[in-house]
Order: sequence, then C-alpha cells, then structure tokens
Amino acid sequence: MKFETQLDGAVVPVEVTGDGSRYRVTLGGNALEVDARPTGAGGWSLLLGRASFAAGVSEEEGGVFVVDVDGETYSIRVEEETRYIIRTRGGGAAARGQILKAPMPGRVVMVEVTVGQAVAPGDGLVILEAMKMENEFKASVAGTVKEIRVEAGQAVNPGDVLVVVE
Amino acid sequence: MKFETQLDGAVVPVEVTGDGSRYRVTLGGNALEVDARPTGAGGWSLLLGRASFAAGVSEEEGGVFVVDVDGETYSIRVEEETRYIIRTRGGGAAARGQILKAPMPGRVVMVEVTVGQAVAPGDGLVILEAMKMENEFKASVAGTVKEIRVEAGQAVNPGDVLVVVE
Amino acid sequence: MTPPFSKLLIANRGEIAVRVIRACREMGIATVAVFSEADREALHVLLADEAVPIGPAPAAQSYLSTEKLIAAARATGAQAVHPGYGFLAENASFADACATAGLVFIGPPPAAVRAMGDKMAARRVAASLGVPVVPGVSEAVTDDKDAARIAEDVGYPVMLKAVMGGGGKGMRLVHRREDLAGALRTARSEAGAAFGDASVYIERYLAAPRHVEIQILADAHGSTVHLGERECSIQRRHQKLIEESPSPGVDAELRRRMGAAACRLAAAVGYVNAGTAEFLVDARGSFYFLEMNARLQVEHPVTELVTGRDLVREQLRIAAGEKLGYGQEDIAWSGAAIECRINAEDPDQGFLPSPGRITRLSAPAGPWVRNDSGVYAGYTVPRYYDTLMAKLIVWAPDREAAVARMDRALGEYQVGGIRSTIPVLRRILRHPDFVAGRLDTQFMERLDDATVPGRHRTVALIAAALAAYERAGREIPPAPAPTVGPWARLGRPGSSGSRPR
Amino acid sequence: MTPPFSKLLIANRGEIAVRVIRACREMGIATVAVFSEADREALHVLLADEAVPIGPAPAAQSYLSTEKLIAAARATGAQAVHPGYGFLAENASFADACATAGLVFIGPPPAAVRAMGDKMAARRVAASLGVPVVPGVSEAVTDDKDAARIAEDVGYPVMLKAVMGGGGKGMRLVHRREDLAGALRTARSEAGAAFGDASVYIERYLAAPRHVEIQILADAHGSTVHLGERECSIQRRHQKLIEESPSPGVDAELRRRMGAAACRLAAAVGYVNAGTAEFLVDARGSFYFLEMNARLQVEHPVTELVTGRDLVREQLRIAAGEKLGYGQEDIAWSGAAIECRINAEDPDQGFLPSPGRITRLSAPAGPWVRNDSGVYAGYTVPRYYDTLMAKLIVWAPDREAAVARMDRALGEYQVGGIRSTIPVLRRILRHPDFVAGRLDTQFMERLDDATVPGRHRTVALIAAALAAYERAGREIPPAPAPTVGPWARLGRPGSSGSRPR
Repeated sequence: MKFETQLDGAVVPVEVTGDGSRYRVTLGGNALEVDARPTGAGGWSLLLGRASFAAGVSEEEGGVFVVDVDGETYSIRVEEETRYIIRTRGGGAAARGQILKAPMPGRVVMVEVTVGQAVAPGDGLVILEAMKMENEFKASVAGTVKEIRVEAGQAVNPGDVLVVVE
Repeated sequence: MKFETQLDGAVVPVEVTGDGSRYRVTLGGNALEVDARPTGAGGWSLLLGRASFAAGVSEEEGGVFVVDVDGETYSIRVEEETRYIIRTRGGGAAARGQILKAPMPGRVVMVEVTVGQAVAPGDGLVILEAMKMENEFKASVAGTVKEIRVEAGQAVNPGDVLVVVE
Repeated sequence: MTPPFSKLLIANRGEIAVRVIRACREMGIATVAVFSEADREALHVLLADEAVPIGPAPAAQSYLSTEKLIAAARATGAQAVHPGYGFLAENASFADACATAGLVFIGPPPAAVRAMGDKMAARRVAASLGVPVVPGVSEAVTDDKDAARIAEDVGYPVMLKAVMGGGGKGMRLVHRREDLAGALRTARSEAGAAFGDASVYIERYLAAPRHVEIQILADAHGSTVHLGERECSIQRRHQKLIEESPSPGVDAELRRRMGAAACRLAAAVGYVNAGTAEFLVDARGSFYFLEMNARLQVEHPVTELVTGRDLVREQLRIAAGEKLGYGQEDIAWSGAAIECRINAEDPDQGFLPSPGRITRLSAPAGPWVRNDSGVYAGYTVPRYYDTLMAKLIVWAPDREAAVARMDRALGEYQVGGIRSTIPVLRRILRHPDFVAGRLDTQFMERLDDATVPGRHRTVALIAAALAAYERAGREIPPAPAPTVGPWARLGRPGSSGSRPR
Repeated sequence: MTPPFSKLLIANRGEIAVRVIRACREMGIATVAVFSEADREALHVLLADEAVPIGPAPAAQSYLSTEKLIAAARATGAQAVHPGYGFLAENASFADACATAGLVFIGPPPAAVRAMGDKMAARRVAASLGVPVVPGVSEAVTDDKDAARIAEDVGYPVMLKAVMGGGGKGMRLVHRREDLAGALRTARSEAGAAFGDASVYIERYLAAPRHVEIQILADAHGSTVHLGERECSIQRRHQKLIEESPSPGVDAELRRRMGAAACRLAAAVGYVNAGTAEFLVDARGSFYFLEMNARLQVEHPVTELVTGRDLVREQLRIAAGEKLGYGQEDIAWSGAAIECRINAEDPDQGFLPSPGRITRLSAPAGPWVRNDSGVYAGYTVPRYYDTLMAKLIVWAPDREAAVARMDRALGEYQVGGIRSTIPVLRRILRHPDFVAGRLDTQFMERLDDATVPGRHRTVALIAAALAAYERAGREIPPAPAPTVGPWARLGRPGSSGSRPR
C-alpha cells in the first residue's frame, strides 16, 4: 500500500507491505525491514534491524498521525497515494482564502474584525480563551472577511468555523 | 437487574437499576445510591454518598469479577439471579468428584497418581511448573482417580483438565 | 505519630490536590476532595476518601466559591482546609472565612497574606529591613507626569507592574519615554480586569536576570528557617517551565544572605507556615526582593528532594500549632533536583492549550524519578483550568547527573491524544546554555531562535505509515469527497475491508 | 563525565534489565537488549537502543546461552556485559567467556565468583578471618554416620544445606535424630537436581533469626567500603518479599562490626565490584556469616535511597577500572527505605504463579515513591521466567513514615488481568509485628495464621455487580447450558440486547 506522508511541508512517499509483525517499508526509495508490534493504546515497538524504538501513535482528524518517540513529537499527515493525487489535483486551484477553525475547545473572548474588513497576513482575527490562557488567531492570507460565525462569550468546539477570509 | 454475588462462600443478592452514571444498588436489603463512572481499562470511580473509591474490575472466566480496591483484591462470582437459580437447582445434585483444571499456563512436572488409585483430601495429584516455581495441586475430595489427561513434560493452558477424581 | 487533624478538605484540584491527599494519607488524616461538574472523574476525586460536588465548571462558581467550600467542609466534618496554590490560596478573605467557620486554614495568618498581597507594602517592608529591592518607587503611580519623572530617575528601560499583581498580568516593559503613556494605559486596564485594582508601579528593568526564590518555614512559636533557593529562570511569558535546586548561580554565601533576608521579611510580617520570597539576581550576584508568595509553590518538590523534608507535612504540622523542632543549623542540602512542568500545551503551535482525552500515558520511573501527576490514561483534561498536568522531578548527587537523569526520564514520557510540553522541555535540557547552567529569564527567547531538527524523523514517518496501514486493514475508509471529479471512482485500494498487499 | 563504555549488552530481562538500561542512558552508554521469543514485547526491548533475538523462550536456550550472548555482544560491538541477577550473574564460566571474547564483565573476577560460589569454601574463609559462622561443619558430609555424629555435636534442630546451593533448594530442617537419614537423602537428591552437585553440609538451626545482609563496593585498586545493611527477614519459602534499610534490629555499632566483617571477607578473596554478604542475626544481636552473593541484589534500591549512591553506576565505573573516589568515612546514611516485591502470584491461592496479560496497570507515584518495573499495561507476563514484575520502593526520614508511605503507595497500586502480591504486602505492612520492627524469618508463618477480613467487601460487591450490569447492557449473554431442563426457556432478562431496568 502506497502513502504520501507530509511532515513540516515535505511530502515523502512511503510504501508499506507485510503482515502481522514483519513489514517492508519503502521510504523515499529506501526499503527497510521493520519488525513492528503494537503494545497497546497506540504504542508500537519498532525494530529497524537491531535498532529499537518505542513510538506512540495517536490519530487526529484529517488523517494526521501524531508520533511520540524518545521525547520528540511529530505531526504527520498520511494519505493513501491515490487519495493524495485526487486531492491535490482536484484541489489544485485551492481557494486562496482562509477558513479559521477552532483548534481546541474554548470560549471566544473577542472577535477583532468585522465582515467586509480587509485583512493582511498577521492581523488578529479572533481571541479564544482555554485553560486560563488567551490565544490570538491571526490571518494567514491577505483578503476580506467574508463571514464571522461566532461572537464574544460563545463556547466553541474543535473544528468549529470561526471566521472565513476570502 | 438482579444478581447473586458469591464471595468467599457467602451468597449475597444484589439488585442494580439505573443508567449512565447514577445507580441504585440494593445489597442484602440495603438500598444505596451510587454515582459510578468508568475511568478506562476496567477502572471505576464510585461515590457512595460522599465516600469515594477507585476500584479496578477485571472479568475472568466463569463470570468471576476480580475487584481491586485500596490495595485489597476480591474475587466475586456474579450471576444473573435466574441463571443462578437454574444452575443451583439444575446442579443441585452436583457430582461430589473433582475435575482438576490447570489454573495457569505451565508445564506438568509430575503426575503423582495413577488411574484407579484411591485418594484422600490433601493427597497430591499433579505438580505444575510455571515461572520457575513448582506448584502441587491436591485432591479436594476423597475418591478414585478416574482419568488422567496429561503426562509429565506436557505444556498445559489454563482450563485444561488434568485429572478427574470421582 | 498522632495526626494533627482527623479530616482535611482540599480546596483545589489537579496535581496539587493529589499531592496534599497523599501527604494526608501518610499522616493518617482523612481527606475530602471537592469537584466541579468538569471534574467528577479527576484524579483527586478518585484518590480522596470523600468527594463533594461544588458546582459548575467555571472556577468562579466552584473552586473560587468560599461559600461552597466552607459548606463542604462543614458537611463533612473537616477540621482544616488546604488551599493548594492558585484559586483561593492567597485570598485573605477566604482565610478569614475559614477561621470564622472554625476551620484551620493551612497557610499564613490573614494579616500576613494581606501584608504580602500588596506588592508595594511588601517592597516597603523589605526596604525598611535593609533587603534590597529593584530600584523604583514603592507607591503606585497615578499621575502620568509623576510616572514620566520617576521613569527618568529610575532609568529606561523600566517595568510597569500591577500593585496587586502576579502571573505577568498588568506587566509592561517600556524601552523609550514616548511609549510610557500607552503602556501605563494598557497595564492599568489589564491590572484592573485581572485583580480588581488598576494601580501600577514603576521599577527598573533588569536585563536577563535570574529568577531565584527562597523557601521558608515558620512556626507559630517564633522559629523561622529557610530551605535554600530554587532557580526559576526558565520561563515563558512569566510562566515557569523548569525549576531546580540548588541554583547554579548561587553559592553557599549568597544562599546564606538571601536566606537570612527571606527569614527577616517573614518574621517582620508575622509570617507562619510555608512561604517563598522571590528575588531577581543580576549577573554580578546582587539580589533584589520581588515579592513574597504566601502559599505552597508549584515547584516545592525540588526543595523537598535536596533537603529530605516533606513541605506539605510541615505545613500541616505548623498549622496544627506544632513546633518546627529544628533550627537553621539542622537544614542540610544534598545533591541537585530539577523539575519539569508537563503542561497540556502544544509547543509547536505557540504553546496553544491542548485540552482533551489522554488516550495513552506512559510515565517515566526508576531511580530518583518522581512524577507528581493529576492525570491518568483515559482522563479528559478539561478546558476550564490551567494546563499543568504533571510535574516530573529528578534528584541526583550533582547537577550534571540530574540533567542526564531528567533527559532520560523525558525520553520515557509519552502523552498521547493531546499535546504536551515534553518535546520543548527536552530541547531546553539539551541546550548548551542550560547544560552549562547559564540561565536567565531570557533563555526561552534564545531557545526559540535555535532551530532543532528532530533526530527521529524517519522512525516517526515509518510509525505513522504503519499505523495508517494497519488502520486501512481494519476499516473501510469513507468515500472521497464527491466534488473531486472522475478520479473519485478509480482504484480505491483499502476500501474492500481487507488489507491490500 | 566521559562514559566508561560506549556500548553495553544486558544479559538479562525484566525490571533489572530496565534498571541497567536507565543507568546506561544517564551515563551516555548505548544499550543492547537481548530477548527470547517470549520477550519480543518486553519492556527492556522497548527501552534499549538495540535489541537482539537470542532464541526460544526457555532460558536454557536463550538467557543462559553463553554462546548466543557473546555472539550478540560481538555483532553489536558492545564492550561490556551486565549480567543483572540470576541467569548467568554468578556463573564464573560466563565471566571467563566474556574475558576471552574481550568483553568487560560487570561483576567480580571469576576467581572471586568461584571462591564464593562454594559455600563451604566461603565458610572456611570466614572462619579463618574470625568472622562468625553458624555452628556446624565446614565440609560436605558424605557419610551418614559422620552426619549423625556431627548433628549431635551441633545440636538439634539442625539445617541441611546444599554446598553449591541457593534459593532454598536442597535445604532441610531436621528436628529429631530419627529424621536425619531421610532428610539427607531428599536434600542430596534436590541439590543434585538443582546444582549438579549433591553435596550437603550441616549447620545449627537458628530459630527465628533475622536475615540481614551487607552491601559492599570494592574497586580494582584495593579500596573496599560497605554501604550498610539490608533487613530481608520477610521471606516466604526463602523468597524475599519485603526488604528495608536500615534494619530495625541493627544499631550503628552492629552495622560497623558487620560491615567490617563483610569488607574483610571481600578483601580476602580479591573481590572487586558490588557484592553482598548475607548474615543471620539472632535475638541477642550475634551475627553469623551465611554466604557472599557475587552480584547486584534485587533489593539494591533500598541501599541506594539511604546512601544516595547509584549502585549500577558504581558497578559500571568499577568495572571500567575507575577508583571508588571515596572511603568508608564518606558513606553516610539518611532516613529509611523499604522495598516491596510486586510479583505475578496469587497470595489467595498459595502464591500460585499468575502469568498472563495485564489489562490494567496503575502504579503509585508522588513524593519519594520509586517504581522499578519491567511491565506495562497491555503487556503479557510470560510463563517462562520468575514472577517479579516490579519493585516498589519508598524513602522517608524515619521508618514509621516510610511504612506509612509504603502503605499509601500500595493502596494506589492496581494490577488488573493477573494477580499480584499487592494485597499480601499490604497485610504485612499493617501487621503489628512489622509496624514494630519485630521481624524474623518466621514472620510469614505468623501472618498466615492471622485472619484479616477485607475492609472493602461492600464496595467490591457493588463494583462487581455494576460491572456485570453494564456488561449485560452491552452484550447478549450466551444461552444457558442446554442440560438444565425446562427453566432454560423461562424469563431470561438481559438476553434482549438492551438493558433491563
């Protein structure tokens, strides 16, 4: 099975074959024999040759796998290759706007923009409060605020759309 | 739902009603309101009134629930009441013999009896080795060895019948 | 040992409530937890002997409700209340209310809390005792013209601070005189919102100082001792991330002088129980009193591990009226201890809070590793409270060995399902300045500039791909979005429910 | 610090392999784990830098195979081998093989291992140095008539012991002269089967002695120190369950005398590295040398916690030829430490081994609690090796506080899916004799006589019933056995798939 993995902007093709505990993983052209055993609750014991790693893998929304290994954390988007091709071709002309979603549960402290307002990258859009911390979310593109779907004081859940910039 | 619970030979009727997190548990005639929440992997947080307990519950074979609470461990057989009645009536004339089963995976070190041999309670039947320890299993009844299903050196799994005494 | 109380209520949650419960259990004191609607399954509820609901999730309606806390203590027959840190720990009115209700408040007398809660008053006490303070004014500045004159006297850059402040709110660094008026405005506004008192004062800004604090213990019979210092310079936005004891920048003589200053301050305000005097230490080893924290600190375990003294136990003994039973000459320090704060924050996204369910939790263990945690596998970290999940503390005979041990322990720590500060803590531990003990409050800015490539990218990619592969073998994936055109109908390996090879 | 080795192989498994890996990681030494087919998912494999398979599950074909271990060390470029305890730890031939292969064996020189492996020879060395031994003969008894005469001289009851013995095999207590011949027969037979040498010797039996051992460290430059004693009297069938340091039955003077005796013994046989001299101490405080264990002991952590010295680190330094760097006068003891062995055994069924999958694991934590574990949630404890899963160790300033802390920690420990010794450990901790420090090797027999009703029967019944209720709500139960007659068709609440109310 072929995947495209995305980590920090780099796209790396990875092919996995095998079964049970013995896998062959081809990564950027290099084939590796991997002895991998699930150890419960998303834990994996990996032997790459003799090198041993205990990795924790959690799946997040959107096919993102968060991997903890030796005190480091990696967020990796993994897509089956065909889907990746479809998505990137189909969405080749991806809207250049920004759909700001809540990345965590929280409460809206302030909406810093109004509909129709022009924004530049880095302009504050919304301040969300969670866990006693206020966090400002900024525009990543230049454009015009098309929609504001929340108001101050409102509780939001992860994935809720807050502001749409076109 | 009505259960019969068996702990150390005592049979206690327990009725449970309720839903989600609030239960009414009637135990030996006393009704208790219990706020119970599963905390994952068999863990339960119980509030009996204000008294708080963190219990771990594991189900074993034969409807036995092993409960860990505050450093103590209880093995409790829980049967739905009707089943209990059926079993105890149906099996009222339970055979007075003994079917010795392996309680753990291990290896037979020695069979200490032969078919047809008379045994008294406390007589050794089989020695099993597991985890570098030898463990002797003894006759719990007086009778005659009817069957021997294993031999020295053989590996056994939990529940395997070793010896039948009639 | 006869327990000093038969039953105690903990007016807090999270790891500190668990810490207090453990101390009580070891002393034979029954414990009462309180919990908001968001905390029914919190660890402190599971571990306490009794647990009392005190209302809705927002702290203002539960953990900050004096009325509900006192009612819970009365209903359960508790004799004493431990406030932990945060919430009502330094609220003199709460301490008063406890006293009125006949409950022993585990903390200093209300008068001492009040004396130390007003930062200006505390500054004046310090100055009167000959304890150095950061140059600046010892009164709130109300007039902008006065402020401008004072700032010139003190010398730019200056720091504006809230009189009733704490935790960085109402603080503003001002580099140039033309920015002063605007900074005064926002600092007053923040202070007013956060503390109900908009007063601010002006202090000279010390560039890259160390933040060093002294732990003191004072009994009700006039004995006060200090337990040495904690180095707390590793901060991000005034939030401490790593603390240690001893400080690599404090020698025995400086420890003696700072300790004596802290004890003088405590004695002057009639302080009783555990408290902490915060200081800034500049590059030349001069120290300046900042404020006194009238409570147990988050980072108290590093002091416990180098002194062998259980600070929560000492708090309870002192509050019950017992004598310390030892003097300054009995306090000895051994080895080095470091604490790392494991917060539910995503260091890759500007430390964004990361509440949610912990799907996997593997805590480090082994020799001289202590984990003071308020969470467990399967627990959902609520979005209502602060991000501190656990404190990882290690001890070793010297700092080099302690750093190595902490590095080892962080490597074993895994929190899945939500994000944590573990990766950034490990980066700090391995930074040459940290290893060398070159610590100051600007450290985190230097760290942010350092690009650190991950060492295990390939392993992570393999693990992610294997997890995706096994998942594809278990599940029929959802169909692709219908808008993407003819490709959608073409080869969809993985959709048959069996694993493609 | 420069690491003494760049890479080390651990010829062991379980918690001790994990312990050594942690020490190596903190010292900057790369680690190589070895694993049998039963141990691919064992914790030591997960934590090591490299892992090498060495064969089938039975230890004789894997962990006891000198050939495979040496091959694994060579293949990975390891420079040193740590044998842990058990397996090949006291096998002089393995130490020889390591030396031949150019590998540093982390342990004493083979000659010292051989000298101490022969219990008779060790007895003779002790006697020659003026170290008291239990009255008896210092040679194997081959002739039954000699045996009878010696037993009369020594005085009944006498103990028969295997010359090459250990772990209780080949031991027989003989109360009356008419039982001697039979006991000799079975002791010889057991000794022959267990150690390949049927020789036994006779010793006076001490009633209810304490089992106390002295930890020593000796470098290759002639320095030998002792790190005080460990009290190991809480045993069942010669298997230690709880150990502590200091011993409540040893004062500073006795510690000094026993420590000096242990150091003399070590020096006499050219001992280098960590070792332990075992003694019996009778009710009058007289001590008798039993044997020298030429390895790290399971219970080494209690010594670590009261001395602040990392024994595994010291082993590695010594093996690399480093000097101790301190003398006896630098060894100080602080507080009290206790260790409990968390074994996969069912104390309610005669300590029957309980291998299997750990479905739930909640380990205690918090102040001064150390958990040295070889298992994790989801791990399957294999049936091939010993039952030790983890060691729970606590430290406190005094024994009373340490007992209270251990009791608290055991209350937090939960192992689900298999049985553990936790409940019996807690019963021991609460026994008046244990609390008072009245310990001897007969303690467990007194405990077995004490009936201890559970304190939480009602809670346990409720929890079990709730679990059954929730399970019934989730599943269609299997039909009752078909043989029970007409009742089978009648009311079967719970079979509809929805929960009956």
